[in-house]
Amino acid sequence: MDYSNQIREITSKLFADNKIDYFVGYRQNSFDDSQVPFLITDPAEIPKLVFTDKSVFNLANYLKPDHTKRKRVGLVVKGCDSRALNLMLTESQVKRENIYIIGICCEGTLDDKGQKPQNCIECVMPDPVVYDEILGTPSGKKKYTVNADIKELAEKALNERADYFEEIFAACIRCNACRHSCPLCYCAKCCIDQETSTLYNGANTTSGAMHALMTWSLHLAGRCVDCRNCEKACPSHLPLHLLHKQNENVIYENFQHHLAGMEKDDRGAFYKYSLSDPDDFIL
Amino acid sequence: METEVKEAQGKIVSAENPDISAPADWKPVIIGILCNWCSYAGSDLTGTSRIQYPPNIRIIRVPCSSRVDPWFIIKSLQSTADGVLISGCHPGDCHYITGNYYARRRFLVAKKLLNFIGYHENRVQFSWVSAAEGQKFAKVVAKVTEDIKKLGPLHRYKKENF
Amino acid sequence: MNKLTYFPGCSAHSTSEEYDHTLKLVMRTLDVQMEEIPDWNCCGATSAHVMTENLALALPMRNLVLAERLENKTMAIACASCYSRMKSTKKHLDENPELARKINSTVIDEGEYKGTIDVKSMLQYCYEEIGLETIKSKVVKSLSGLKVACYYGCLLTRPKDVTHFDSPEYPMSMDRLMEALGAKAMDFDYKTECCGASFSISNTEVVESLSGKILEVAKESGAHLIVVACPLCQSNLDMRQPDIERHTGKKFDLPVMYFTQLMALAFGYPEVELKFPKHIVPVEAALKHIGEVIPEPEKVKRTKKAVEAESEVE
Amino acid sequence: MNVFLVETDKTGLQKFYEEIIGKFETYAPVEKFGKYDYKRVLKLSECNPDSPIETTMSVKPLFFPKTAKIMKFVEDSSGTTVSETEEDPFAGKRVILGVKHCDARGLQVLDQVYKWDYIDTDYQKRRENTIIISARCDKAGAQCFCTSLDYDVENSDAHDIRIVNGLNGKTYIQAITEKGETLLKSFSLQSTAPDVAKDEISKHYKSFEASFRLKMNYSEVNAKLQKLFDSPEFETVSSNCISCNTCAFICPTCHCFKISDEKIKDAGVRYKSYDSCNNGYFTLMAGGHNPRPVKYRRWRQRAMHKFVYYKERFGVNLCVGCGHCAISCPVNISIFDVVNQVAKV
Amino acid sequence: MARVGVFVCFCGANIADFVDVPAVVQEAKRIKEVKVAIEYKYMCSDPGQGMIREAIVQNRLTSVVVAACSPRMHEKTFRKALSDAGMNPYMLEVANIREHSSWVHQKDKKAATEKACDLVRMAVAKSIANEQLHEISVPVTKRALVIGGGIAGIQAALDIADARIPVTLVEKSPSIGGRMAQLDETFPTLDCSQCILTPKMVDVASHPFIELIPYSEVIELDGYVGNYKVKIKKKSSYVDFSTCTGCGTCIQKCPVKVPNEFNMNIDKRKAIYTPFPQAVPNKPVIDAEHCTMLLKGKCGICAKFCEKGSINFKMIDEVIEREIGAVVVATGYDLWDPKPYEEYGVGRYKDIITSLEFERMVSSSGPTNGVPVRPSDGKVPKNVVFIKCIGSRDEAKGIEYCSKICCMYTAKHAILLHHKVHDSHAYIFYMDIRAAGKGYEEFVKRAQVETEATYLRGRVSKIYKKGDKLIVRGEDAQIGQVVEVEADLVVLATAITAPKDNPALARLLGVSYDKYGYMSEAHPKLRPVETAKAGIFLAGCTQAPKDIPDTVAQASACAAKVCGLFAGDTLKKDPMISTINNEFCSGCLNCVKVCPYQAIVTEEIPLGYGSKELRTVAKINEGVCQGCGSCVAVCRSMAISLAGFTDPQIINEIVAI
Repeated sequence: MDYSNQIREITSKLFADNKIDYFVGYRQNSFDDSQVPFLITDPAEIPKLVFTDKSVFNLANYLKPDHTKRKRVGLVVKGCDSRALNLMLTESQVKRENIYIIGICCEGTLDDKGQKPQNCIECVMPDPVVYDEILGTPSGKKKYTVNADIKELAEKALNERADYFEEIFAACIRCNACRHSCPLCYCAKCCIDQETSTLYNGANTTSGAMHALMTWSLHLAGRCVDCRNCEKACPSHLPLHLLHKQNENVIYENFQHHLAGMEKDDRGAFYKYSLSDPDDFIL
Repeated sequence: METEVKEAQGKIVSAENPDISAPADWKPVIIGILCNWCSYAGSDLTGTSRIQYPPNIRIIRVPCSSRVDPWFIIKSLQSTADGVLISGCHPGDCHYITGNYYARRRFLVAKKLLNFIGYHENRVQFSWVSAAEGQKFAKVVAKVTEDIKKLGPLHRYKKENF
Repeated sequence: MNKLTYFPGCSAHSTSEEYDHTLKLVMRTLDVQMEEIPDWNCCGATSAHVMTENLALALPMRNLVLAERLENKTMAIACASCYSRMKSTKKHLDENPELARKINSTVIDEGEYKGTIDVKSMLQYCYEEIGLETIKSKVVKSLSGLKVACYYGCLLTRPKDVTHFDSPEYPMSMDRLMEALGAKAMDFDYKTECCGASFSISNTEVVESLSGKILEVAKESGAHLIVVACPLCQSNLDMRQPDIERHTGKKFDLPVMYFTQLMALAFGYPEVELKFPKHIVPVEAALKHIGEVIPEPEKVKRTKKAVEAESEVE
Repeated sequence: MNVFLVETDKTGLQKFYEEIIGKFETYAPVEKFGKYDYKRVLKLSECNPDSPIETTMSVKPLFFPKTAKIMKFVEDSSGTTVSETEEDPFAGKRVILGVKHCDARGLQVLDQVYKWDYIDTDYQKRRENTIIISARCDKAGAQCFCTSLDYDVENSDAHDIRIVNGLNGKTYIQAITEKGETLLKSFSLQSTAPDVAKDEISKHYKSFEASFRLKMNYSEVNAKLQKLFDSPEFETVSSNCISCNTCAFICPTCHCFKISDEKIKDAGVRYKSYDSCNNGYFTLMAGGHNPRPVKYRRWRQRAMHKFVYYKERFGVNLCVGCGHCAISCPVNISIFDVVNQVAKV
Repeated sequence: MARVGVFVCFCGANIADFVDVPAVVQEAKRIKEVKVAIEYKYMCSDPGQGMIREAIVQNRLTSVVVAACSPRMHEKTFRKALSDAGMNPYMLEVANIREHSSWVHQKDKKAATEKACDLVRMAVAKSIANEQLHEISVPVTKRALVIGGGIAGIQAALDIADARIPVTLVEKSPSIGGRMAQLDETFPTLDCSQCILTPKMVDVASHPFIELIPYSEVIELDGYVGNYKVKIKKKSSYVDFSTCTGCGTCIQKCPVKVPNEFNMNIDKRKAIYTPFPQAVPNKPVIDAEHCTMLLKGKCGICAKFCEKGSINFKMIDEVIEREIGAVVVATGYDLWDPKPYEEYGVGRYKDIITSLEFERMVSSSGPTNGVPVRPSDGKVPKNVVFIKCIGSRDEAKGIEYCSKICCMYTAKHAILLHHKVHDSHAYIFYMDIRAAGKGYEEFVKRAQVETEATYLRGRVSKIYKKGDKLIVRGEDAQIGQVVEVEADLVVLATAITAPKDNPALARLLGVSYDKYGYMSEAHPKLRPVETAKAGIFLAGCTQAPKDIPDTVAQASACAAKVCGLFAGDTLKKDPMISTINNEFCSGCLNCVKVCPYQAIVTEEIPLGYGSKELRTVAKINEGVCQGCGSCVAVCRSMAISLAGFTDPQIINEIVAI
């Protein structure tokens, strides 16, 4: 898929009739075929905009105030990105009238090795769920499949699983790249990585990392849209998706097949309840 | 898949790590977080009716099970606790109408996640105990204590024991 | 020329041959091309769905799959009970895609079930897709003077959330259809009561009492004949009528005709085409009323008090 | 200096490595979660000293670990009693294999700050007890630009021992420092005709330097940047930065840290852990004032510190051109591009 | 630097026998912040409290831990002791070493003591993080709003007003009286509804503390308990009540006839009308949908004949505002429409009517002057079949619940029928007879015995016409056979449903309602009168189906609640509620979603220090918050903290063990 030209046209139009102050898209990376998020305020930059199956990063992240300062922003979103955006709208982090959304009917992205990443293979919603303009032909909602990795891990013996995760948490360097790269971690002051918070534990120990990552993933439970920005950002290449997918799976199976960010005004599984929720695990 | 709880003779082996074990007379530490209106009142009733239960539990009072944030559990497991029991009002009886419904969802997800990263599912348990169920409270505590004793000491992700 | 996928059901080629036959005539006049499903099989009524659920689903499902292959918008079904099975099966499958996939893969080799086709009863098809106007326009011989009691039976409109057609308890579609042909549909309270259905063989007494009641009320309504859209109802009401009369001592002689027969008649087909000999209760006498003038019912006298009530309060 | 130089070949080199791993507490690049990091190794097969890829983390953690206990304390009615932490795990005699030029250089740069006003004894001890053996920098990586930062690879003394692939297929093991030489001597290795080897080595480095994609006019950049504190360019170059701290944490020379206590019951430990100037809270003060609330200011600090301030104070550049940050950056910001763009060079 | 005092109680032998109290005291003394640790026989006794007060002053304590019985027992006592010593009472923590240790571990003193020590350590740790809290007091406006002028509304209004508290009573129809005014006689005593109701109606009109606003609706309510502001829309009646004498000439002269809803449309009324003769206020209103003057601009006869000139066709709706402190909702009920019972021929047969239609007929002031007649031909029916549970207890066609009153009023109808038409006979098809209530069962007996009504247990499957009769076909479950009854008239005891605009009103008031549209009480057992929203109460069928006695009882209960609420000049509230640090708040407003009391509102604050730009953040309405902490747990940025149970307090407890 290559929508570079359409996007350039739309963007120049948007700038022309002064609809936006920022446009967030992708440009070619300087030294390889990967792509980089690209914020422009100046129409002259438009020719550099591209969109192909290498446009991986979830741009909704740039709607956080410190990037685009609550100005009028135009941006490109794939299916997963749009779900994150949907949540940001519901959680009133952005004003709908302030953003102009170019929705892409995603056919799956490619990683550096040129393969379809797991989250694209398991993608439930390749089409944008919220947009002003849609490119490509919608292919509709896909069947939910349980993530292969968590299935495999669930099979493992408890202590093996424990060892595996302890390695992960030990390898974490607590740079918080995961949380900064996540569009849904928009908190003005994050409870995990800032000193004044009661939850803060600065010590970079394994238990500290475990606490931080667990809290983080529980804050994203029922909200994570599996864009895997966090995983891409992680300098230690930790398989962070395991935590999110596990939660997603539990929620999907127990709470009326809930998937994050699908409908407007859906705040996620933890902000509603059903009388018929499972009760058998309670004594 | 849950690993079967091993019981080497005379020793209790940690469920999460076979290399860790404790003497048979080892006493687990359990943190109990109870809602004020049902479970805490229930536990008081257990006392007033002199029903005996194992002394390993340490009780923290919160207004409602919906006040319980999953990190309470994580923090507890990281400090001295070998297990956690959280108890609230029966569904529909919540003093604050809907609190325990929201809590129930969080608990399920948290429990599964903890189990997923390698805590035995019995380390964290939940119960609905009403203010009238002094008897039940004692039963629950006894059961939870028994379960956790079987699991042996919890060593993972402990803050370095200073 | 509209195309229509047609599922006759087992009786259409035997006991209710006249239904099937007149249906074809009517559709010819209405310019509808009926494509009978090749190699269709039993719908499973009534034994299958009391035995095993999956069989009860698999049988109609195969028909649905075959029907879909004909790629018409709608499949219309002559027999009410076949209709019921198909429709409820479709509902069930559409609601449980998992199950559908399972059955599809295990027992049905004719292809994949898509759930695309629209399942309707023949009556529903005439009423909804062809429309009364068109039917009226084709009438060459009005049935005016003929008083009919329209009998729907239990399955044409029920259960409501399966059929989504007409009112479950007091449907009017057939009545209106009859009016369109010129006949007068009488106010008939038992139009959806059970006729005893397949107890016809196993437990005749039940059928006699139930169908007896229907006949009684139909007679009470002043109808000359009963119109049906279901082979089993027809056979119960028609075939059992003499026994019922014998046992109850009441005389009904109410012919029981398929709505398609009357349509064919109104569309001007000769009586020989209507296969009257297949009826136990002779129909000729009833049909003689065609052309009579029905007198206006005289206004009910109302007592002073009621009139007062209507008038103003001072 | 009297050069101890050994000519050998692949198998010889392998033997050499094995011997070291056998004799010393050895660290080398080990693959985990699809990337290389320096870990303790017991067998040569576990690791890959000649890993072609740059390691994600530099060797920094082996001298300045991501977190370290500073002290223990107990608080009770008798007041607060402070006690020493147990033995520093990195203080022992160690050998590190497969250290790239940039990483080794990084340590030299770090030394400056650690032996500055306050002498960090832990760090010093770790440095003294460690012998650093170079990897074979044959070809520059896509993001490498160490040679541009007034660093003379050929005559570098950043390593104790250096491994070089001659273009002639031979492999040379060269002692650079005393430490290195004594180590080599302790092995059954014969020093060979230096001259031949020497120009083989310089040939090698010529070709190595030729292989660089990125070249920077360092002196000019440095000169210009000094006057560009208020340059609006900082805003543009940092526009797509997500302030994720990765660059600082993996940088071989970043050395900011934070102090935090952890307490259970009445006993606790004080930790020293990495911190990063890209972090929005980094300069957040108790009163709520934050001199670097927006990311371009944080980026300016980063760039200026790397290319101007440190140089001013210590005479060496803080950035060693390893390119780790550019590789790990989720949005591929390269400090090379940043400074060039700002300095318009 | 925290200075904590620990006070360990023996509780006579209760604690001392099973917990080594001195050991606990020693353990407490080891804790850094503990400046004083004392044991005593009875801490709750005066000397015990005295020791606490003394220690506080002498050791300049910043917080106090009492290790004794459950906080649910003596927390208040000890808080008082603290404030007597000039310390903030909320700096107290109670370690529950009796219910949680000495009484439940009586076989193992060592373990019990260890546990007690831990509990004390936890309490100390928590108390260090305690904050000084102050009781919240909210001003109250002492005026009540009653919505609905049926018997519930009337009763509530009168009771409140009798306590000399001003009441505003809002009724949407032109007259108060509601459903009860439509009834003829009431079970189980058969006293005439009008006779017992109308005096109350008159009282309402004349009561100095009641402001009656008929023909109007509540359109907006904001504020919170004690401080509500309500907007009321007065529908224009086109008649100036201030001058109108209610002579009724206009009604006589009006040429337009309209179906009379008060009489279930059995007869007609005029376009200018009073709903019924005893209406309060007894002033006519013009029904704008039918008045030809208002529709076409012709006619205006009423105006011509009105000597006072009270008719004003130019009148428009007006909106008035009131400040009130509490609301009583008494919107009553609607009747379920039996249309789905097509097999009965509902809608096709005129002679199938609903009970309320029958009620109007047998009412001596009703359209047929108290004689039941067949709508079809006006004949007086002989055989009347009553069918109960029409819509009630019927998942398929109607509603799951039991309407509660049908059994009784059907029995009443059987009796009334017997009174009015002596040679008549009543057949009653029923599922169960639910006659729980004072004199109810006897009343049903009376119907069965005196009036010889035939009670048939079973459902009716079919009604069909035979000549001018209706044949009712049903099952008599007791003999297990199908029975058929020839009826002249069939009366359907249709279910009670919530008024169709109840949900709208509930949303407007901000109270929750169930799937049927009934408003939900705060607690099914213990708070059946309150709603979850403080200061809003429910009376009568607006909460669930009820008969008149229950309704009146609940109405009076509402009145009691209102009076209680208004007892003081301000409402005192426990300060243990949530507060939001809006600097941390990211404005996702999930807390608003989960708050069961709508206690969280939003506010605009500057984006950053001194910036012009604004951002929206959550804000706790401390008048409403009940302190459950649901919001705290869902706040990801941890901007909310619940006084008394803050995160630091709980962390301290956890790590103290």
